[in-house]
Amino acid sequence: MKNYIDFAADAFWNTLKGLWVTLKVLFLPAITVQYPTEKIVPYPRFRGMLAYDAEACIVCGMCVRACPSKCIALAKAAPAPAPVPVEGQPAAPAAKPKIAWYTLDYGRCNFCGLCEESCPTKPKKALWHSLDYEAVFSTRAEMVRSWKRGDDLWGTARNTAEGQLVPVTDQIHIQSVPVRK
Amino acid sequence: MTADEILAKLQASFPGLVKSEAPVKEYPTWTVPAESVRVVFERLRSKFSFDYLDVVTATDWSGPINPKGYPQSPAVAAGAAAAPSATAKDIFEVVYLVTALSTGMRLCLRCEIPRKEGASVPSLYGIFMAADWQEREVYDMFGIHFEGHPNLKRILTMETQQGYPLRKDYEHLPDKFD
Amino acid sequence: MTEEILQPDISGPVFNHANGRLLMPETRYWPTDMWKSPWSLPTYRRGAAVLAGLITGGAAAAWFLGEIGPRLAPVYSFIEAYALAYGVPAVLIQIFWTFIKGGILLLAPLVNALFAVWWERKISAHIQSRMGPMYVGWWHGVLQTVADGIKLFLKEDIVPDCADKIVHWLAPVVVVIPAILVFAPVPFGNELVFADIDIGTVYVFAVGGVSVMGIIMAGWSSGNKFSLLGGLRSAAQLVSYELPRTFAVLPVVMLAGTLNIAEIAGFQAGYWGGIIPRWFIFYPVVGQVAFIVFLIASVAETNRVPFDIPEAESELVAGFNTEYSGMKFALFFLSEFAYVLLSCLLMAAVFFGGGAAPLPFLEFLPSWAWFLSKVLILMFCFLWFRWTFPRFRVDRLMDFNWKFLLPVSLLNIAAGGILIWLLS
Amino acid sequence: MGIVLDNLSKIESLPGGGLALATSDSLINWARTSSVWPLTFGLACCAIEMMAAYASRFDFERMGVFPRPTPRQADVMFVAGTVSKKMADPIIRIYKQMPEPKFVIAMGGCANCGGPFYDSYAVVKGVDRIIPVDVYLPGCPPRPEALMYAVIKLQEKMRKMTVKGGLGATPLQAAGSRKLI
Amino acid sequence: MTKETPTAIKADQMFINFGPQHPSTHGVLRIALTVEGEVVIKGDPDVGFLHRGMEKLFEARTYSQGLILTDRLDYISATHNNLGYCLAVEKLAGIQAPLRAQYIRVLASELNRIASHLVFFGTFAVDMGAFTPFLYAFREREMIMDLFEMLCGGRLLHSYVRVGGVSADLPAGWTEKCREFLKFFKPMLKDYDTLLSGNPIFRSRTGGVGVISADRAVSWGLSGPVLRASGVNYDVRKADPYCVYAKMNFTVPLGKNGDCFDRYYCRMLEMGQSVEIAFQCLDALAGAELTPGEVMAKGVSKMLKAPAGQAYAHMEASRGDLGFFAVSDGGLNPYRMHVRGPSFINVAILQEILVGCKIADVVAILGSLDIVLGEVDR
Repeated sequence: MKNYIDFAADAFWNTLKGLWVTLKVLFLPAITVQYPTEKIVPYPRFRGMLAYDAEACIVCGMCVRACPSKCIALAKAAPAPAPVPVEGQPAAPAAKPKIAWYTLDYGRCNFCGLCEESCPTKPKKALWHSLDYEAVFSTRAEMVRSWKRGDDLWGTARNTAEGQLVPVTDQIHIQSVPVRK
Repeated sequence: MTADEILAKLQASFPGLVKSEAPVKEYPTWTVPAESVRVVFERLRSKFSFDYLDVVTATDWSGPINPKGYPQSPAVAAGAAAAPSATAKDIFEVVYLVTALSTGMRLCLRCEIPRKEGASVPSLYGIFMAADWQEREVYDMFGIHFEGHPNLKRILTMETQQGYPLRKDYEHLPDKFD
Repeated sequence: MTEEILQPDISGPVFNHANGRLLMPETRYWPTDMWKSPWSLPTYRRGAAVLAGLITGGAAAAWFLGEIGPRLAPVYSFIEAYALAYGVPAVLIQIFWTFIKGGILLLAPLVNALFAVWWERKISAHIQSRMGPMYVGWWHGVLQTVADGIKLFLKEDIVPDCADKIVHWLAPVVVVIPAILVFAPVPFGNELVFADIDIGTVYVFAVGGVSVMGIIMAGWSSGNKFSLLGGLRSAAQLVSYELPRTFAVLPVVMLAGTLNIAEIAGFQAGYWGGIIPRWFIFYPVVGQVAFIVFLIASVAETNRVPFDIPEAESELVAGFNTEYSGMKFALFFLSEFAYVLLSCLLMAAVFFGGGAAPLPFLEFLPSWAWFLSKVLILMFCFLWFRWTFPRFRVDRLMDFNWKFLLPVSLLNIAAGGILIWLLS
Repeated sequence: MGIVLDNLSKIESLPGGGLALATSDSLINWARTSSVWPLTFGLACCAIEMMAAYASRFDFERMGVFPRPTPRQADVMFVAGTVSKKMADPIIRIYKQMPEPKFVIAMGGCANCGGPFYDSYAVVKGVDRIIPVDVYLPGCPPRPEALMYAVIKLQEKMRKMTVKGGLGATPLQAAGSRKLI
Repeated sequence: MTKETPTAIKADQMFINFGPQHPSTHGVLRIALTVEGEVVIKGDPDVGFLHRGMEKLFEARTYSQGLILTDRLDYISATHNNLGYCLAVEKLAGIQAPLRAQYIRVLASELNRIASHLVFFGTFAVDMGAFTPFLYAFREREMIMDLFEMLCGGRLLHSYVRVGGVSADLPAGWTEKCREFLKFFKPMLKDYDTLLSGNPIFRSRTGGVGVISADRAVSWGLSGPVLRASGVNYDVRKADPYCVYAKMNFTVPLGKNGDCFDRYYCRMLEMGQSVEIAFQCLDALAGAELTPGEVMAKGVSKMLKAPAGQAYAHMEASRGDLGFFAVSDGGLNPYRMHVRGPSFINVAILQEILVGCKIADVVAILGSLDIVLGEVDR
């Protein structure tokens, strides 16, 4: 009988303590980020939607090889005819290879960062994960975004140094969230 | 007691039990003939307190993977699957890893069986319950039969699965979802 | 298959252009930042101010309106006199008056559900350091429940093939009708009661018990094993918790000497020593024990955590209403909250003196305001329990009832008898 | 569909019916967009981010998103994770059990098109091969905010629904999905 | 008792399909339950609803691409899977990660252990019918998610540990944030105890339910907190130390009864130990002997070619003994990669312990095993 009463008293007391924990939180402020009106800017290393810079790209195909889910495809443009060497002057440096088209399948992307790591261009990467995470599509075909010559789909993105977050204004799609590097 | 001493003791009753030529790194690795798998493990458990079965798995040594085993061509790195592997043999290799929890000693036992339909090894079900699902998985993936397993049926793949996926020559047949 | 069916339907950009306030990486609303000094947060201060304003405003409005109950009798006699003057038979007036009262009675659980669901969602959210509904309606999602209701009303109503169609259709009706009828003898304030019947207490328990039938019917007819289990569990649970619940009220009935709920509430008017209200909960030992037993049994009767085993979400998916969609599901929801309101009303009337003010100088507020605030506080307790406790296991639930609550409530009746003997 | 919606479009022939219909359309759409009840149904990694979206930091309930455990009471299904072939039939079944109007959000790369498992023998390459999808959400896994953004986009889609022309969100739903699949 | 005919017994039995879509199966597990009233007389777990052919895919990926798949194994503790995979591949290729990277690995994996156990705590509470602890757990977990996002860019799937080290050094300001979190989290554990562990309803639901004796646990090959709750002191961090766990000072919490409560409480205590280990790592990382920035072994290329051979590496993941058995034939891809998923082996015991319990206990037992279907089905 004493055990029974002890148990009941103990249970009652522990129940009250539990109630106290929840009551305490009731009067503490909520930690909610109200998403559509407040948007978290991810940390600089965040792997968001892939962004591509056609100007910086040297069409090496490293990203295609690195991608574990084969979501990248590209083609090299026909090289411009080499300038006729002029006598007495050093030969013009070989022209940088140009991209003909570049296709990213966002639906299949892993957001793993291997392509970005493998991109050899310096000082700014041609392919990198932006900080943008808001992207929604209504068809599967729409998710395959491709860049074509003469088509300013992504424009030229500006890279800033890591850690420094600067809102980008001249980019077409990624407007509200800044870009790194 | 070191692994070599245990091996010497066991070899007295099981002459087929030998040290492997290509050991698993940092593990004493022995090769055991298929017919004595169950008795060796019984002995290991009762006499040498190897009471914890870590892994039962298998390897198909028949050579490079068949790209047809994938519904879409995978991102196989260039040249990886070109030449037949130098180690190609026509065998399945069933691998067991056991641990003695009291001493912390670890062992790897291997059993090579000819690679054919209905290839089989004795089941460890009953000695180690851990073998239950792991053997079912090996059966599911490789089609290796475990004699004496009471419930040997597919576990991970669908009942309608054709072939054994982890065999190197597995060919994927398109189904209604592909 | 999908190619010809799906069309691009979302207009506008793929990436989000709508700008919100950007939270830079320094601002992450970590609890470490938010909880250090809550009063320094403008939102917190604003919230507290709004809350204080609401309470004061409500009190002022209540004071302005004054007592409603006593004013109703003159209205009735006015109508009666007016109608009699034109030769309308008295019976017709009686029927007309009853219909008006019935209409209001019908509204009570509806309005209650609209409010209580919203309130539950807000309270639960803040207990869990969230916000709860924020965007529907003008202020903090007040219209959330209305939207839910309209949506549920317009949803497809599915009757499973293997269901017993008639019983499946009938079950929500059987659940909801007693849930409305049961409010008839319950007072909402002084002289504010739909039907002032003398066996009110018995009526409430009797009619409330009918809803169990509906739940069993729902569980049985759905043709779903989870529903069936839920129905069976609720049958066992509700029938057994009916007992301690009734027994807990008995000491009060013995003391007050009446079964009429309004009279029981009226019996508790006044103060001991001019300061302690003569509410039943303040009667030594008997009152507190009776209240706790009644509270626990009420939580169990209303199928709420920790006693929500009939609809145990993690075990039985949704229990007896697994197969109900649309409006029928909404009816189950409605009746659940109606019973919560009923339990709170009963507790307020029986244990907290009904419309009596807690302190003599607070008597300037009308009785219905006190009644309402007591009901709100008690309802908060229900929600508070719900969002704190885990769920009982079905056999422990029975153990708890038969081995703890029932003996305690029986002992309490005896103690009540002793108390009456001491008082007399 | 319920008896109300089936017959509501007939009031247009009445005097002032057009106005009434437009009003009821906006009311119905308001109710639908304000109370999107998803099914508590997770498959893989994305389900954890889905749970995070319900949790305190992001709090899906702000938008009226209130998870229901049974498909009978759900409006939208988040297909959060890899759809394996063994799971495909249950998913179709769950979809059939949901009452009209119903919506599907494919969350994450796997549900979009197989994601990292695009060459696996056991994975359905995109949930749209088995059920109609309204919104595709790339990411592996998408952030909880991205899921909220998908719901916002779905609400945009819902707002275009009318009582008169096709009650469902997709032509498939107007035809009665239960017959088609 | 009169002798009942078999048909009469059958008539009282009911077959319940528990899952694959069920709120408390933690994914897509299916349990075929045969019940008599509320009592389970046979429970047969059916897995494979999330089978993705992962082991087949490893054979078609390079070593660095394969790492991405490991994230998706046990998605709640992605870093552990990365680490296990990397340990196996490093053993196979004979690579030694720099010391700083090893400390960071330990730190990251302990943080991930906390995150994973928090998910367990939350979902277990939901299984028991208490919703609030779930949200409290996720509230704290979000802070860890922030830390990981800062560290490697991924919230849930990190891909942080790479073959030969980690992908990047700690960013500026990370250690302070990490300390802030750990200091906040430690007293929070007490709140959890008050809220759930001390609750009489919770104790009555978990105590004495689903008891696994020590020898059964060993025989079934269970691992992790499930094994230790039965009183078997087997923790890979102590028994076969990897990375720098040998230098860490911590205790391994052990249970006595092997019931659901012990399994639950082992994890709660482990979180406290993880906090301690994380503090030790932070102290060591602040020390001078570890060169900042040196987090990757020299000469590890993206196109790693491991020499022919076999290696098995295991580590203590949050669900138990996670092992990777790697076979290389000298090519760019693993010839064979087998994953010893602790959840896969732990869930097998369900068929034994479900017998005789109530339907409500099924949920408790399943929750206390804390399985992740990604790892079960692979």
